[in-house]
Amino acid sequence: MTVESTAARKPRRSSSKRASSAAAKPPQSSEPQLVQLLTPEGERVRHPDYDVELTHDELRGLYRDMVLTRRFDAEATSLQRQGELGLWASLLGQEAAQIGSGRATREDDYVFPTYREHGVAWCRGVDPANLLGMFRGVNHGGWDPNTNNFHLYTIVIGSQTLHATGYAMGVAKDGADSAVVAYFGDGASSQGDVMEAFNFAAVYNAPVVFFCQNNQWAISEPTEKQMRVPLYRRAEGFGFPGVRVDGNDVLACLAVTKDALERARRGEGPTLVEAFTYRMGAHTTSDDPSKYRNDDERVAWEAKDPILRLRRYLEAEGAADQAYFDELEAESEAMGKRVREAVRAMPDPDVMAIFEHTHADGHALVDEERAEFAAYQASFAEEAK
Amino acid sequence: MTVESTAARKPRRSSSKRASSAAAKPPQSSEPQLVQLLTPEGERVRHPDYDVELTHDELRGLYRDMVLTRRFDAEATSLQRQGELGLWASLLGQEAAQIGSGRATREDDYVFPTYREHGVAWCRGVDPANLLGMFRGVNHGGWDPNTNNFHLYTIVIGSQTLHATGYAMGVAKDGADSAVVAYFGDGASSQGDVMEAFNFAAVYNAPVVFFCQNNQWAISEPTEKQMRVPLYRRAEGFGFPGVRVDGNDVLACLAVTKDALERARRGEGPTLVEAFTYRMGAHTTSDDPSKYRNDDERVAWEAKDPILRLRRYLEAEGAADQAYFDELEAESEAMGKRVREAVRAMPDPDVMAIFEHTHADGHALVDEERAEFAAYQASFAEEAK
Amino acid sequence: MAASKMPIAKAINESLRKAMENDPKVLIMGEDVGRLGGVFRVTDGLHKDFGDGRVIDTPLAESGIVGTAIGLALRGYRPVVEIQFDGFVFPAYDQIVTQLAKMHARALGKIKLPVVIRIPYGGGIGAVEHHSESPEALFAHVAGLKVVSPSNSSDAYWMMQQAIQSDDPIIFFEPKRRYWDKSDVDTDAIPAPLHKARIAREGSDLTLVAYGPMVKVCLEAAAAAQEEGKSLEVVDLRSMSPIDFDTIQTSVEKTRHLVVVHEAPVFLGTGAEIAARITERSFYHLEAPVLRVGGYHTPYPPARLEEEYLPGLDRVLDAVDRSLAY
Amino acid sequence: MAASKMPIAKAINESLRKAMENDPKVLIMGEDVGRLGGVFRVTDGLHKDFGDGRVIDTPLAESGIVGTAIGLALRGYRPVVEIQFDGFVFPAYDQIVTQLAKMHARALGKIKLPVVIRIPYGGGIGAVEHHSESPEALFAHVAGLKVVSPSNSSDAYWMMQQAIQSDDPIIFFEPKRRYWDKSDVDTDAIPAPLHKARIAREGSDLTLVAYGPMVKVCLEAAAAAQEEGKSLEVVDLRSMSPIDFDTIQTSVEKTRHLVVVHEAPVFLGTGAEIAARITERSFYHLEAPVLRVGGYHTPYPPARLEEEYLPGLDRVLDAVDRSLAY
Ligand SMILES: Cc1ncc(C[n+]2csc(CCOP(=O)(O)OP(=O)(O)O)c2C)c(N)n1
Ligand SMILES: Cc1ncc(C[n+]2csc(CCOP(=O)(O)OP(=O)(O)O)c2C)c(N)n1
Ligand SMILES: [Mg+2]
Ligand SMILES: [Mg+2]
Repeated sequence: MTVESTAARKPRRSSSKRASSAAAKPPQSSEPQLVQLLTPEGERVRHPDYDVELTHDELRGLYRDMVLTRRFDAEATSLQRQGELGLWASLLGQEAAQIGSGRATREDDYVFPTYREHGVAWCRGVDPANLLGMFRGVNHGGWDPNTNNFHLYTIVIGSQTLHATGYAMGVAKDGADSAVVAYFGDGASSQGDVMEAFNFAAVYNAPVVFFCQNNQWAISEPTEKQMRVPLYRRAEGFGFPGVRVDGNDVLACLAVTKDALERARRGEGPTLVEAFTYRMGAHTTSDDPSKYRNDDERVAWEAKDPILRLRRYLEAEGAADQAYFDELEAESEAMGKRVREAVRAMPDPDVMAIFEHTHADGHALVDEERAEFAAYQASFAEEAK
Repeated sequence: MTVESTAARKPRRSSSKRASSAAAKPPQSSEPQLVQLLTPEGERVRHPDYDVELTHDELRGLYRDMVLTRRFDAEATSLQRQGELGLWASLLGQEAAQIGSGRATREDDYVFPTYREHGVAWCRGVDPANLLGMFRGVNHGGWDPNTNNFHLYTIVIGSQTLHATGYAMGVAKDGADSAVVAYFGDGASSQGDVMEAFNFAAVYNAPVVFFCQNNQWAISEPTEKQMRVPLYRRAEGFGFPGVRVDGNDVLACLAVTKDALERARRGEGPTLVEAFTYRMGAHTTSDDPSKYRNDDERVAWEAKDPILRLRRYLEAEGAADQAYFDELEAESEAMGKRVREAVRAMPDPDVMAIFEHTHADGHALVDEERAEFAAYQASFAEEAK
Repeated sequence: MAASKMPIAKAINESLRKAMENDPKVLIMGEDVGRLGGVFRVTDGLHKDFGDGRVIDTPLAESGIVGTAIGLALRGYRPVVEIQFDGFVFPAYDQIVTQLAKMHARALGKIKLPVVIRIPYGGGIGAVEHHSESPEALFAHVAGLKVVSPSNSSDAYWMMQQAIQSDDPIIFFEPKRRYWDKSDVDTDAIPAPLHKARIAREGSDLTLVAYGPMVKVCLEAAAAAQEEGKSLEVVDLRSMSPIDFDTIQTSVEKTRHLVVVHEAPVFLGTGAEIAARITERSFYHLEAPVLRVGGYHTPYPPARLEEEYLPGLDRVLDAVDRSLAY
Repeated sequence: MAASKMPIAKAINESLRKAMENDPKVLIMGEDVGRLGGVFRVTDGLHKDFGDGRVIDTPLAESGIVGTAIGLALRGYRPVVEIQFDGFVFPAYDQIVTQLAKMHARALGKIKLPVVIRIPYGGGIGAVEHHSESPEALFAHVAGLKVVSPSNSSDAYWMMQQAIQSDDPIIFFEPKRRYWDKSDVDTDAIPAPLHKARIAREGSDLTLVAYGPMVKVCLEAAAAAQEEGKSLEVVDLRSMSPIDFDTIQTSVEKTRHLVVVHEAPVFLGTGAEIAARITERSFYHLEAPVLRVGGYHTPYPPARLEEEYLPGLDRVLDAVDRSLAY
């Protein structure tokens, strides 16, 4: 049956009456097949369309990325508990989705994250300590987006997908063969901006990969409150492909994202990748998931842990020995320590920073207020004398 | 091939390079099959999934609706030329889409139009002269939406699809078996609001029919600037069916909309109907299509005229004779005259109307300004004495 | 129950519960308002008692939330919409200013839009970007809307009752950093009209006008000034649209000095309108120009700077001194 | 070419053309800006000469237009976005206030957002709803934005040049009912700074401040007042953020009377800020409170009522009389 002929085909009628069917069907009822290259047990499986050939070195590299990212994330969570950060949004459980997709990008690609892409930031070479500034409250994003082609975190959900699309339109205009990745969550997928981005990307055939980490939750809302059918299917209605990948399988995430990026580079336009994963922790350190979700679910997902499965594979392959793991453990600890120290040493901004960088070309009112504020501050210094 | 398995299937690669494929493919390149029950030649054809059985009386009724609507529309256009209206948005060419879908609704259904649904308004029983108030500039919509379950015209494109969805959510909550129709255009389909409406309707399984009149143009923009693939396909990615119907075939529009409304009533949720039609005239009386479109296109569509084809069928069926057509002609003229007179007699609103109905419960500032304004107006009256 | 002490968040929660009990048409909609009870727990327990049909966790799309709330209102419901934080109301801004605000007038009064939009607003909670803004002027400037904000638990309770009962759309700004401040609520009281300002403290030397989170700061400033022998009157505005200018005018014509305080940027903030209008009304009474204390014309700064950014006791007293020095 | 007389719409068109010729990074984006040349023909001919790649007809989604323009700016382009009418900017409001206005600060200055958003605004053209609004205060209140509006062809030409050259986002309000008014443009002139007000007419008895479409009304009012022996100074504000208060202050300290005129509703309109700030700056100079003439706190009325709704000569002169009567 071709897609065209479905147009003229009557929607199938269900025999149910409204009373019984008024509630949305749970979208995950008939679980679509995920692209998977590594089973939860660490077994390497083949897929007809996607594959990656990696050396042991490269496999260990992915493993190291995930381990260090998780360690960094844990450190940040504990820094928040110690009062060093105001908030932290943990990526626990999403390491494979982030490292797989992040490592698929090339240096000249450009990445637009949400607020949880610490693993992607790591892949792009952003100093982890730099990510903590906004969570500590010393800035709204401490890095130069152009240094690593990694945009600032965007908190208003979905907005960045349009920026990514526009950026990709610019890439295409420039005739460059780089591509753009826009990250967003299952919850964000409901925003009009995200769908407008899908449409702009399709119409302009922009070289952008929409990478959704479907971690099953948007704070307290499970995906069935967000959408009626699996998200990857949405792409097709805009005229580009959607793929669902096992988001806890770093190899599959790498393969699928690489493929999508190559499509983009070849001028074949956008792809939607839905990485099916799970938010193992709370939404942020301010959140308490016990209010709304059953811990059984989380426990079940523990068996699918992204790091564990790659470790099993590395061990089975003989690609890493205990010495390697011990060394990595030590590197992790050192990294944690370095981050901890960096955060503790992070100075509060000078109060005059309130008035800095509001405009590139200045603004008379800001200048006036800056001067008033400085005089006001000085008056206290005077009094204190 | 099931939908599920496509998830894991690699997008097909085209061999083209970016240079050649950077421009979006014209969406209409592989024209999907339309639901059609009456050919442009007036031949009645069968469709496996959709049908309507109509008496001669009913067929004549549809014909009459279309003829009177067109007559009314022509009258309004000429009233605009005469300066009686500030603007007019003609529906010329879209009579079948509007009458077919409008006549599919039941009295207890609720309709949310854009600004061009004069034919639907007619079906809902709204006095045509009433529609002209806003185009004359005496009000922003002169009718009570609840009298005919026909909402006010909405000018900001797409907004009303959310109102329709919310209304439909309310219908479902009430346990009523009525349904809602939301009209919008091909251009409006790009608005985030419309896509949020699709998603809300899917998630809440709301009894709403999204009826898009794809008249191929959004002012000067053809559909290929708006979307990459035919619009009806967008629905499926949200989890509900989309159907493309011949928008110049009143029988098909009636059958498809009826079917979608029945689905909604049965609690099976939303449907997207894309009525493939053509805007025969200018966008509005302010517009000049010669700036951007080739007249050949319009001429080609003349052969598909919705009224002409039903007339041919009526004649072939012997369902209407010359006397009938003559009588209808006279009725049309009388209607035109009545509308003309009604508009010319339409008084300008009292200036104090500026301050009326801003709030249901009043607002102190408006009260104050009303009083000041009245005093100011009175001062002129004083002076004039 | 009658009088009892409770935090503002709880007072709103009780008020929502009461409204839902009284009228089956009242619905709660928003992100995480269900099982979680909202990120500030303002809707805590309502989902449990009223169920999915009345306490609706929506998809994450603010325009969709407000747009469908409008549709529900057209169908006869009375939706109370929660926007999770001030900075997230803007995706819904079009539906609010273009549809919600204007539809009653568009229909020549033939339809009513009893929609309440609850927005926790303002800073002082050490949050990340977009969680500390005060956008009330962006709504107050728009005809067709009414904009209110309580500063204490009793007003939180009663103003919410009144907002839900009103047939007009109302933007209800909740002072998030005061959510846990406790004060008395008398559920048997007869409340003042929704749009009437309240004299929160009487005084004779200068009038301070504030609303929401700044009322507390102004009351503290008045207490501090008292010790220096200055008697400040504090007006709790309660409504930013319409503004009860009569109450301010009466106070100012007594004190002859006016300082307006809000967290929002001063430039085109509600203080601008109060200054302009009171100056016009009481031109010959004022001994000093109306002074304004508020946010600066900069994006809300990172948390470690917000104490300096937000109007505090010192800045209010500084303005008081400057005013009295005229 | 040097000096020649042309309508405002043409001056903007010429200015866009020049900017596109000078800098290949300048792009035009919007609805119907291509072949049609925009519904007001402001981009007429540009598509023909610069092609699809630089004059981009977009899908009908304002948030998408501004959001992708931001992305293009991040890539080094300088998009000039057209919003078709004032009332249609709100779907893009979130992208404008939350992203465009704040991203430079968020990045501690490390990225620039040279995006111009053109908005034909104001009433007086007999249009249907949403086509006659004046939402400038809703942008001017927002930190991170700059807001300007020309009143004549020369300013239209030069201010557009400056706006496109600026590395900051600029909201460029075009007085649509004056699009066809002709005046001189000297393309060799050295323009005044973008945010500087202009004395459009000198006078000594009272200062009128206006911008965009109301400058003409104020000049006519000044001419009429002249006949009654009153000398009015007219200040063309040109920029609503930042506002050149120095120029207003200088004028007011000479005339001691100020009336601010705009089409937007008075309540929280830019006139409120001007009144508040000038009263503070020039408290002892003012012989009357600053008066404001503007729209009412109602949705913009249907076309047949707009003449009464909009500030016209009579209402301006009435305010002048009231001010001078103090
Ligand atoms: C426009 C907007 N509305 C609300 C919020 C508050 N909020 C922050 S994160 C979040 C949930 C997002 O869920 P999802 O997109 O699935 O991403 P995840 O947090 O699961 O990674 C919400 C509602 C926001 N940031 N922006
Ligand atoms: C949000 C918004 N942006 C722009 C406009 C201006 N506008 C009015 S109609 C129109 C074209 C709409 O095209 P379409 O949806 O295809 O409907 P049609 O006019 O063809 O019936 C545009 C751009 C508007 N009304 N609302
Ligand atoms: Mg999520
Ligand atoms: Mg169209």
